[in-house]
Amino acid sequence: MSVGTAYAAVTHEPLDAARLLADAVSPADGAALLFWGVVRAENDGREVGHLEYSAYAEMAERQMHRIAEEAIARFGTGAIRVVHRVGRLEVGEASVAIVVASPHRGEAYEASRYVIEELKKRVPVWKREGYVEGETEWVPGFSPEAAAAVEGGGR
Amino acid sequence: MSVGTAYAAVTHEPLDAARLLADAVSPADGAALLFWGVVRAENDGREVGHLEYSAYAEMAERQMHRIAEEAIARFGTGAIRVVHRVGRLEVGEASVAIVVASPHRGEAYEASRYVIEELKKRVPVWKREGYVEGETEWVPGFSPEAAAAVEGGGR
Amino acid sequence: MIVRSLFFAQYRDMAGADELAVELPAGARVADLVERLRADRGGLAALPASPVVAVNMEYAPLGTSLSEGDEVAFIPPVAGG
Amino acid sequence: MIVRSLFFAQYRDMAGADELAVELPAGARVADLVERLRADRGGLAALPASPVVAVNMEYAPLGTSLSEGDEVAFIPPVAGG
Repeated sequence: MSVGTAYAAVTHEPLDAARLLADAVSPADGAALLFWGVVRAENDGREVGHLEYSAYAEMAERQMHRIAEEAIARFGTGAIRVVHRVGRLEVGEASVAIVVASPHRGEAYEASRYVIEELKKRVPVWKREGYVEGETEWVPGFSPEAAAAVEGGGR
Repeated sequence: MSVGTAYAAVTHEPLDAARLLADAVSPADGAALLFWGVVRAENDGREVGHLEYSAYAEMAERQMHRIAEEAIARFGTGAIRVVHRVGRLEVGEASVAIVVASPHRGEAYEASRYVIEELKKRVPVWKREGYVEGETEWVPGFSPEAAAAVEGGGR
Repeated sequence: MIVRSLFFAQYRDMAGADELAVELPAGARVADLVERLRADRGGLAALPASPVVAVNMEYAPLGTSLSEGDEVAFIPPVAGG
Repeated sequence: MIVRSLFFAQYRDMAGADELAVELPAGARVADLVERLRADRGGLAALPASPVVAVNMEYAPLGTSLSEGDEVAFIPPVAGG
Protein backbone atom coordinates (compact mmCIF):
# COMPACT_ATOMS: atom_id res chain seq x y z
CA MET A 1 0.00 0.00 0.00
CA SER A 2 1.27 3.41 -1.00
CA VAL A 3 1.27 6.38 1.32
CA GLY A 4 0.43 9.49 -0.61
CA THR A 5 0.19 12.99 0.75
CA ALA A 6 -2.91 15.18 0.80
CA TYR A 7 -3.10 18.77 -0.37
CA ALA A 8 -6.12 21.08 -0.44
CA ALA A 9 -6.63 24.71 -1.34
CA VAL A 10 -9.29 27.33 -2.06
CA THR A 11 -8.22 29.83 -4.70
CA HIS A 12 -9.43 32.74 -6.79
CA GLU A 13 -7.10 31.77 -9.64
CA PRO A 14 -8.09 29.67 -12.67
CA LEU A 15 -7.31 25.98 -12.08
CA ASP A 16 -4.25 24.56 -13.84
CA ALA A 17 -4.78 20.90 -14.79
CA ALA A 18 -1.24 20.25 -16.04
CA ARG A 19 0.31 21.70 -12.91
CA LEU A 20 -1.96 19.68 -10.62
CA LEU A 21 -1.09 16.46 -12.43
CA ALA A 22 2.64 17.20 -12.35
CA ASP A 23 2.52 17.99 -8.63
CA ALA A 24 0.59 14.80 -7.78
CA VAL A 25 2.36 12.11 -9.82
CA SER A 26 5.38 10.37 -8.25
CA PRO A 27 7.62 7.67 -9.82
CA ALA A 28 5.61 4.97 -8.02
CA ASP A 29 2.38 5.96 -9.79
CA GLY A 30 1.06 4.31 -12.95
CA ALA A 31 -2.01 6.49 -13.32
CA ALA A 32 -3.63 9.71 -12.22
CA LEU A 33 -7.29 10.57 -12.43
CA LEU A 34 -8.39 14.18 -12.67
CA PHE A 35 -11.96 15.16 -11.82
CA TRP A 36 -12.68 18.52 -13.40
CA GLY A 37 -15.94 20.15 -12.37
CA VAL A 38 -17.12 22.84 -14.78
CA VAL A 39 -19.90 25.42 -14.92
CA ARG A 40 -22.83 24.20 -17.04
CA ALA A 41 -24.90 26.47 -19.26
CA GLU A 42 -28.15 25.09 -17.89
CA ASN A 43 -29.52 24.01 -14.52
CA ASP A 44 -33.04 22.83 -13.75
CA GLY A 45 -34.21 24.20 -17.06
CA ARG A 46 -32.82 27.71 -16.58
CA GLU A 47 -30.07 29.18 -18.74
CA VAL A 48 -27.04 29.97 -16.61
CA GLY A 49 -24.64 32.75 -17.60
CA HIS A 50 -22.17 32.50 -14.73
CA LEU A 51 -21.76 31.21 -11.17
CA GLU A 52 -20.50 33.03 -8.09
CA TYR A 53 -18.74 30.64 -5.73
CA SER A 54 -18.04 31.57 -2.13
CA ALA A 55 -16.48 29.54 0.67
CA TYR A 56 -15.63 29.48 4.33
CA ALA A 57 -12.14 29.17 2.95
CA GLU A 58 -10.10 28.06 5.92
CA MET A 59 -12.64 25.45 7.01
CA ALA A 60 -13.14 24.31 3.41
CA GLU A 61 -9.41 23.69 3.04
CA ARG A 62 -9.35 21.79 6.31
CA GLN A 63 -12.35 19.63 5.26
CA MET A 64 -10.98 18.93 1.79
CA HIS A 65 -7.61 18.00 3.26
CA ARG A 66 -9.30 15.60 5.65
CA ILE A 67 -11.38 14.02 2.88
CA ALA A 68 -8.22 13.54 0.81
CA GLU A 69 -6.47 11.90 3.77
CA GLU A 70 -9.46 9.63 4.34
CA ALA A 71 -9.36 8.55 0.69
CA ILE A 72 -5.62 7.87 0.76
CA ALA A 73 -6.00 5.73 3.90
CA ARG A 74 -9.10 3.94 2.66
CA PHE A 75 -8.02 3.16 -0.90
CA GLY A 76 -4.22 3.13 -0.56
CA THR A 77 -3.57 5.65 -3.31
CA GLY A 78 -0.67 8.00 -3.88
CA ALA A 79 -1.04 11.76 -3.52
CA ILE A 80 -4.43 13.46 -3.69
CA ARG A 81 -4.75 17.17 -4.46
CA VAL A 82 -8.05 19.05 -4.19
CA VAL A 83 -8.43 22.65 -5.29
CA HIS A 84 -11.70 24.60 -5.26
CA ARG A 85 -12.01 27.89 -7.03
CA VAL A 86 -14.13 30.78 -5.72
CA GLY A 87 -15.34 34.04 -7.25
CA ARG A 88 -17.15 34.58 -10.51
CA LEU A 89 -16.88 31.71 -13.02
CA GLU A 90 -18.19 31.70 -16.56
CA VAL A 91 -19.78 28.70 -18.31
CA GLY A 92 -17.10 26.12 -19.14
CA GLU A 93 -14.66 27.27 -16.44
CA ALA A 94 -13.51 24.76 -13.84
CA SER A 95 -14.77 25.16 -10.28
CA VAL A 96 -13.07 22.16 -8.71
CA ALA A 97 -10.17 19.88 -9.57
CA ILE A 98 -9.36 16.63 -7.80
CA VAL A 99 -6.24 14.71 -8.79
CA VAL A 100 -5.66 11.21 -7.46
CA ALA A 101 -2.32 9.65 -8.31
CA SER A 102 -2.01 5.93 -7.77
CA PRO A 103 0.18 2.94 -8.52
CA HIS A 104 -2.96 1.19 -9.84
CA ARG A 105 -5.98 2.63 -11.58
CA GLY A 106 -8.82 0.86 -9.75
CA GLU A 107 -8.01 2.62 -6.50
CA ALA A 108 -7.73 5.97 -8.29
CA TYR A 109 -11.31 5.68 -9.60
CA GLU A 110 -12.70 4.73 -6.19
CA ALA A 111 -10.79 7.43 -4.35
CA SER A 112 -11.70 10.13 -6.87
CA ARG A 113 -15.37 9.31 -6.59
CA TYR A 114 -15.16 9.26 -2.79
CA VAL A 115 -13.53 12.70 -2.68
CA ILE A 116 -16.06 14.43 -4.95
CA GLU A 117 -19.07 12.85 -3.21
CA GLU A 118 -17.81 13.79 0.26
CA LEU A 119 -16.78 17.25 -0.91
CA LYS A 120 -20.33 17.91 -2.07
CA LYS A 121 -21.71 16.79 1.29
CA ARG A 122 -19.30 18.33 3.76
CA VAL A 123 -17.23 21.20 2.38
CA PRO A 124 -18.52 24.73 3.14
CA VAL A 125 -18.75 26.14 -0.38
CA TRP A 126 -21.78 27.84 -1.89
CA LYS A 127 -22.76 29.03 -5.31
CA ARG A 128 -25.15 31.59 -6.65
CA GLU A 129 -26.34 31.14 -10.23
CA GLY A 130 -26.51 34.16 -12.49
CA TYR A 131 -29.23 33.51 -15.08
CA VAL A 132 -29.02 34.81 -18.59
CA GLU A 133 -32.30 36.69 -17.99
CA GLY A 134 -30.62 38.63 -15.17
CA GLU A 135 -31.60 37.25 -11.74
CA THR A 136 -29.33 35.42 -9.35
CA GLU A 137 -30.23 32.62 -6.95
CA TRP A 138 -28.43 30.45 -4.37
CA VAL A 139 -28.13 26.89 -5.63
CA PRO A 140 -29.84 24.43 -3.24
CA GLY A 141 -27.28 22.18 -1.59
CA PHE A 142 -26.66 19.43 0.95
CA SER A 143 -27.15 20.01 4.63
CA PRO A 144 -24.04 18.60 6.35
CA GLU A 145 -24.94 16.29 9.21
CA ALA A 146 -22.98 17.50 12.21
CA ALA A 147 -22.81 14.07 13.83
CA ALA A 148 -21.96 12.20 10.62
CA ALA A 149 -19.30 14.72 9.69
CA VAL A 150 -17.67 14.44 13.09
CA GLU A 151 -17.70 10.65 12.84
CA GLY A 152 -16.34 10.72 9.30
CA GLY A 153 -13.60 13.04 10.42
CA GLY A 154 -12.53 10.62 13.13
CA ARG A 155 -11.84 7.75 10.75
CA MET B 1 -29.18 11.78 -23.08
CA SER B 2 -26.33 13.77 -24.54
CA VAL B 3 -24.70 12.90 -27.83
CA GLY B 4 -20.99 13.53 -27.61
CA THR B 5 -18.46 13.04 -30.34
CA ALA B 6 -15.54 10.63 -30.29
CA TYR B 7 -11.95 11.49 -31.14
CA ALA B 8 -8.90 9.22 -31.10
CA ALA B 9 -5.26 9.67 -32.06
CA VAL B 10 -1.83 8.07 -31.79
CA THR B 11 0.94 10.63 -31.46
CA HIS B 12 4.67 10.99 -30.86
CA GLU B 13 4.13 14.33 -29.06
CA PRO B 14 3.85 14.79 -25.29
CA LEU B 15 0.20 14.72 -24.18
CA ASP B 16 -1.40 18.05 -23.29
CA ALA B 17 -3.96 17.67 -20.49
CA ALA B 18 -5.27 21.24 -20.59
CA ARG B 19 -5.78 21.13 -24.33
CA LEU B 20 -7.59 17.79 -24.18
CA LEU B 21 -9.96 19.09 -21.49
CA ALA B 22 -10.65 22.31 -23.37
CA ASP B 23 -11.39 20.40 -26.57
CA ALA B 24 -13.75 17.96 -24.87
CA VAL B 25 -15.88 20.18 -22.62
CA SER B 26 -19.02 21.77 -24.10
CA PRO B 27 -21.48 24.15 -22.39
CA ALA B 28 -23.79 21.21 -21.62
CA ASP B 29 -21.13 19.47 -19.51
CA GLY B 30 -20.84 19.77 -15.74
CA ALA B 31 -17.77 17.59 -15.37
CA ALA B 32 -14.89 16.03 -17.21
CA LEU B 33 -12.80 13.11 -16.07
CA LEU B 34 -9.24 12.71 -17.31
CA PHE B 35 -7.48 9.37 -17.07
CA TRP B 36 -3.75 9.95 -17.28
CA GLY B 37 -1.63 6.81 -17.65
CA VAL B 38 2.01 7.35 -16.69
CA VAL B 39 5.24 5.36 -16.82
CA ARG B 40 6.05 3.82 -13.43
CA ALA B 41 9.56 3.43 -12.07
CA GLU B 42 8.98 -0.19 -11.16
CA ASN B 43 7.23 -3.19 -12.65
CA ASP B 44 7.15 -6.74 -11.28
CA GLY B 45 10.01 -5.89 -8.96
CA ARG B 46 12.35 -4.54 -11.67
CA GLU B 47 13.46 -0.93 -11.83
CA VAL B 48 12.26 0.66 -15.06
CA GLY B 49 14.17 3.54 -16.64
CA HIS B 50 11.98 4.16 -19.68
CA LEU B 51 9.36 2.54 -21.92
CA GLU B 52 9.28 2.26 -25.68
CA TYR B 53 5.70 2.28 -26.97
CA SER B 54 4.86 1.15 -30.49
CA ALA B 55 1.51 0.80 -32.23
CA TYR B 56 -0.25 -0.35 -35.35
CA ALA B 57 -1.21 3.29 -35.45
CA GLU B 58 -4.02 3.38 -37.98
CA MET B 59 -5.78 0.36 -36.51
CA ALA B 60 -5.18 1.64 -32.95
CA GLU B 61 -6.88 4.93 -33.81
CA ARG B 62 -9.78 3.10 -35.37
CA GLN B 63 -10.18 0.82 -32.32
CA MET B 64 -9.90 3.68 -29.82
CA HIS B 65 -12.44 5.70 -31.78
CA ARG B 66 -14.82 2.76 -31.75
CA ILE B 67 -14.37 2.21 -28.00
CA ALA B 68 -15.08 5.91 -27.39
CA GLU B 69 -18.24 5.69 -29.52
CA GLU B 70 -19.35 2.59 -27.63
CA ALA B 71 -18.89 4.42 -24.31
CA ILE B 72 -20.81 7.48 -25.49
CA ALA B 73 -23.71 5.32 -26.66
CA ARG B 74 -23.68 3.10 -23.58
CA PHE B 75 -23.34 5.75 -20.88
CA GLY B 76 -24.84 8.81 -22.60
CA THR B 77 -21.83 11.05 -22.03
CA GLY B 78 -20.63 14.09 -23.91
CA ALA B 79 -17.43 14.04 -25.95
CA ILE B 80 -14.73 11.43 -25.38
CA ARG B 81 -11.13 11.99 -26.55
CA VAL B 82 -8.51 9.25 -26.42
CA VAL B 83 -4.87 9.90 -27.26
CA HIS B 84 -2.08 7.33 -27.00
CA ARG B 85 1.52 8.36 -27.19
CA VAL B 86 4.21 6.21 -28.86
CA GLY B 87 8.00 6.35 -28.87
CA ARG B 88 10.37 6.54 -25.92
CA LEU B 89 8.81 7.70 -22.64
CA GLU B 90 10.65 8.38 -19.41
CA VAL B 91 9.31 7.59 -15.94
CA GLY B 92 6.50 10.00 -15.02
CA GLU B 93 5.58 10.83 -18.63
CA ALA B 94 2.02 10.19 -19.79
CA SER B 95 1.42 7.34 -22.25
CA VAL B 96 -2.34 7.64 -22.59
CA ALA B 97 -4.96 10.29 -21.89
CA ILE B 98 -8.71 9.69 -21.91
CA VAL B 99 -11.05 12.63 -21.39
CA VAL B 100 -14.76 12.03 -20.85
CA ALA B 101 -16.92 15.15 -20.70
CA SER B 102 -20.41 14.69 -19.36
CA PRO B 103 -23.44 16.60 -18.10
CA HIS B 104 -23.32 14.39 -14.96
CA ARG B 105 -20.36 12.87 -13.18
CA GLY B 106 -21.59 9.31 -12.60
CA GLU B 107 -21.63 8.54 -16.29
CA ALA B 108 -18.18 10.08 -16.73
CA TYR B 109 -16.67 7.66 -14.19
CA GLU B 110 -18.31 4.64 -15.78
CA ALA B 111 -17.40 5.64 -19.32
CA SER B 112 -13.80 6.46 -18.41
CA ARG B 113 -13.33 3.09 -16.79
CA TYR B 114 -14.91 1.34 -19.76
CA VAL B 115 -12.59 3.06 -22.22
CA ILE B 116 -9.35 2.27 -20.37
CA GLU B 117 -10.32 -1.37 -19.74
CA GLU B 118 -11.32 -1.95 -23.37
CA LEU B 119 -8.26 -0.08 -24.64
CA LYS B 120 -6.01 -2.44 -22.70
CA LYS B 121 -7.80 -5.47 -24.17
CA ARG B 122 -8.26 -4.49 -27.79
CA VAL B 123 -6.01 -1.69 -28.99
CA PRO B 124 -2.85 -2.76 -30.88
CA VAL B 125 -0.19 -1.00 -28.80
CA TRP B 126 2.92 -2.61 -27.33
CA LYS B 127 5.58 -1.55 -24.90
CA ARG B 128 9.13 -2.62 -24.24
CA GLU B 129 10.55 -1.85 -20.82
CA GLY B 130 14.07 -0.50 -20.55
CA TYR B 131 15.45 -1.55 -17.17
CA VAL B 132 17.85 0.55 -15.21
CA GLU B 133 20.36 -2.33 -15.35
CA GLY B 134 20.36 -2.11 -19.14
CA GLU B 135 18.18 -4.85 -20.71
CA THR B 136 14.90 -4.34 -22.51
CA GLU B 137 11.89 -6.66 -22.58
CA TRP B 138 8.42 -6.70 -24.15
CA VAL B 139 5.77 -6.22 -21.50
CA PRO B 140 3.34 -9.18 -21.42
CA GLY B 141 -0.12 -8.13 -22.54
CA PHE B 142 -3.67 -9.20 -23.33
CA SER B 143 -4.44 -11.44 -26.27
CA PRO B 144 -7.39 -9.82 -28.08
CA GLU B 145 -10.16 -12.33 -28.75
CA ALA B 146 -10.95 -12.09 -32.42
CA ALA B 147 -14.57 -13.17 -32.00
CA ALA B 148 -15.25 -10.99 -28.96
CA ALA B 149 -13.66 -7.97 -30.60
CA VAL B 150 -15.75 -8.39 -33.73
CA GLU B 151 -18.90 -8.71 -31.65
CA GLY B 152 -17.98 -5.72 -29.51
CA GLY B 153 -17.36 -3.67 -32.62
CA GLY B 154 -20.85 -4.42 -33.90
CA ARG B 155 -22.60 -2.91 -30.90
CA MET C 1 -17.88 36.01 27.12
CA ILE C 2 -17.80 37.08 23.50
CA VAL C 3 -18.07 34.65 20.57
CA ARG C 4 -17.68 35.44 16.87
CA SER C 5 -20.61 34.42 14.66
CA LEU C 6 -19.86 33.99 10.96
CA PHE C 7 -22.52 33.97 8.25
CA PHE C 8 -22.28 32.61 4.74
CA ALA C 9 -24.39 32.60 1.57
CA GLN C 10 -28.13 32.79 2.39
CA TYR C 11 -27.39 33.31 6.08
CA ARG C 12 -25.11 36.21 5.20
CA ASP C 13 -27.95 37.74 3.22
CA MET C 14 -30.24 37.37 6.28
CA ALA C 15 -27.67 38.79 8.71
CA GLY C 16 -26.64 41.63 6.40
CA ALA C 17 -23.09 41.04 7.66
CA ASP C 18 -20.27 38.49 7.40
CA GLU C 19 -19.67 38.45 11.09
CA LEU C 20 -21.21 39.53 14.42
CA ALA C 21 -19.64 39.55 17.87
CA VAL C 22 -22.17 38.27 20.39
CA GLU C 23 -21.94 38.48 24.16
CA LEU C 24 -23.20 35.39 25.98
CA PRO C 25 -23.21 34.29 29.62
CA ALA C 26 -20.47 31.87 30.67
CA GLY C 27 -21.48 28.25 30.03
CA ALA C 28 -23.66 29.12 27.04
CA ARG C 29 -24.11 26.51 24.32
CA VAL C 30 -24.52 26.85 20.57
CA ALA C 31 -28.30 26.53 21.03
CA ASP C 32 -28.26 29.65 23.25
CA LEU C 33 -26.45 31.62 20.55
CA VAL C 34 -28.98 30.49 17.96
CA GLU C 35 -31.86 31.53 20.20
CA ARG C 36 -30.26 34.93 20.83
CA LEU C 37 -29.70 35.60 17.13
CA ARG C 38 -33.22 34.54 16.17
CA ALA C 39 -34.66 36.87 18.83
CA ASP C 40 -32.36 39.89 18.38
CA ARG C 41 -31.96 40.53 14.73
CA GLY C 42 -34.62 41.29 12.16
CA GLY C 43 -33.10 39.27 9.31
CA LEU C 44 -31.83 36.43 11.45
CA ALA C 45 -35.33 35.70 12.72
CA ALA C 46 -35.46 33.55 9.56
CA LEU C 47 -32.49 31.44 10.72
CA PRO C 48 -33.62 27.79 11.20
CA ALA C 49 -34.13 26.77 14.82
CA SER C 50 -31.57 23.97 14.30
CA PRO C 51 -29.06 25.29 11.79
CA VAL C 52 -25.85 23.45 10.91
CA VAL C 53 -22.94 25.12 12.68
CA ALA C 54 -19.21 24.71 12.90
CA VAL C 55 -17.35 25.68 16.06
CA ASN C 56 -13.74 26.60 15.37
CA MET C 57 -14.07 25.08 11.89
CA GLU C 58 -15.46 21.69 12.96
CA TYR C 59 -19.10 20.72 12.57
CA ALA C 60 -20.60 20.65 16.04
CA PRO C 61 -23.96 19.74 17.60
CA LEU C 62 -26.18 22.46 19.11
CA GLY C 63 -25.38 21.24 22.61
CA THR C 64 -21.70 22.17 22.27
CA SER C 65 -20.48 24.47 25.08
CA LEU C 66 -18.91 27.70 23.94
CA SER C 67 -15.82 29.49 25.23
CA GLU C 68 -14.52 33.03 25.00
CA GLY C 69 -13.32 33.80 21.47
CA ASP C 70 -14.91 30.76 19.80
CA GLU C 71 -15.71 31.11 16.11
CA VAL C 72 -19.22 29.85 15.39
CA ALA C 73 -20.02 29.58 11.68
CA PHE C 74 -23.58 29.19 10.41
CA ILE C 75 -23.47 26.83 7.45
CA PRO C 76 -26.40 26.84 5.04
CA PRO C 77 -26.73 23.78 2.78
CA VAL C 78 -23.41 23.41 0.95
CA ALA C 79 -23.14 23.35 -2.84
CA GLY C 80 -19.49 22.92 -3.73
CA GLY C 81 -18.15 21.05 -6.74
CA MET D 1 -2.71 -13.14 -55.27
CA ILE D 2 -0.43 -11.11 -53.08
CA VAL D 3 -1.25 -10.13 -49.49
CA ARG D 4 0.71 -7.82 -47.20
CA SER D 5 1.70 -9.30 -43.85
CA LEU D 6 2.52 -6.83 -41.08
CA PHE D 7 4.47 -7.69 -37.95
CA PHE D 8 4.57 -5.85 -34.64
CA ALA D 9 6.53 -6.04 -31.39
CA GLN D 10 7.68 -9.62 -30.64
CA TYR D 11 6.45 -10.82 -34.05
CA ARG D 12 8.44 -8.08 -35.72
CA ASP D 13 11.53 -9.32 -33.86
CA MET D 14 10.82 -12.87 -35.15
CA ALA D 15 10.20 -11.74 -38.73
CA GLY D 16 13.15 -9.36 -38.81
CA ALA D 17 10.92 -7.05 -40.86
CA ASP D 18 7.87 -4.82 -40.48
CA GLU D 19 6.21 -6.21 -43.53
CA LEU D 20 6.38 -9.09 -46.03
CA ALA D 21 4.50 -9.51 -49.30
CA VAL D 22 3.32 -13.11 -49.59
CA GLU D 23 1.96 -14.81 -52.69
CA LEU D 24 -0.94 -17.17 -52.02
CA PRO D 25 -3.27 -19.16 -54.26
CA ALA D 26 -6.70 -17.65 -54.91
CA GLY D 27 -9.19 -18.62 -52.18
CA ALA D 28 -6.53 -18.84 -49.48
CA ARG D 29 -7.52 -18.14 -45.90
CA VAL D 30 -5.66 -16.53 -43.02
CA ALA D 31 -4.80 -20.02 -41.74
CA ASP D 32 -3.02 -20.76 -45.03
CA LEU D 33 -0.93 -17.62 -44.68
CA VAL D 34 0.01 -18.58 -41.12
CA GLU D 35 1.04 -22.05 -42.25
CA ARG D 36 3.12 -20.62 -45.06
CA LEU D 37 4.92 -18.16 -42.79
CA ARG D 38 5.63 -20.78 -40.15
CA ALA D 39 7.09 -23.10 -42.79
CA ASP D 40 9.03 -20.57 -44.89
CA ARG D 41 10.84 -18.29 -42.54
CA GLY D 42 13.43 -19.13 -39.93
CA GLY D 43 12.28 -16.64 -37.31
CA LEU D 44 8.58 -16.98 -38.01
CA ALA D 45 8.69 -20.70 -37.27
CA ALA D 46 8.13 -19.46 -33.70
CA LEU D 47 4.84 -17.76 -34.67
CA PRO D 48 1.94 -19.39 -32.75
CA ALA D 49 -0.16 -21.82 -34.83
CA SER D 50 -3.24 -19.68 -34.00
CA PRO D 51 -2.02 -16.10 -33.73
CA VAL D 52 -4.37 -13.14 -33.35
CA VAL D 53 -4.65 -11.37 -36.70
CA ALA D 54 -6.38 -8.34 -38.11
CA VAL D 55 -7.42 -8.26 -41.75
CA ASN D 56 -7.62 -4.72 -43.09
CA MET D 57 -7.47 -3.40 -39.52
CA GLU D 58 -10.28 -5.52 -38.08
CA TYR D 59 -9.69 -8.55 -35.87
CA ALA D 60 -10.56 -11.62 -37.93
CA PRO D 61 -10.77 -15.37 -37.36
CA LEU D 62 -8.26 -17.71 -39.03
CA GLY D 63 -10.96 -18.95 -41.40
CA THR D 64 -11.30 -15.54 -43.05
CA SER D 65 -10.85 -15.67 -46.84
CA LEU D 66 -8.21 -13.38 -48.23
CA SER D 67 -8.26 -11.19 -51.33
CA GLU D 68 -5.59 -9.55 -53.45
CA GLY D 69 -4.00 -6.64 -51.60
CA ASP D 70 -5.39 -7.50 -48.16
CA GLU D 71 -3.38 -6.26 -45.20
CA VAL D 72 -2.96 -9.01 -42.61
CA ALA D 73 -1.46 -7.84 -39.33
CA PHE D 74 -0.08 -10.26 -36.76
CA ILE D 75 -0.98 -8.93 -33.33
CA PRO D 76 0.98 -10.19 -30.33
CA PRO D 77 -0.63 -9.68 -26.90
CA VAL D 78 -1.40 -5.96 -26.62
CA ALA D 79 -0.09 -3.81 -23.78
CA GLY D 80 -1.39 -0.29 -24.29
CA GLY D 81 -2.29 2.16 -21.59
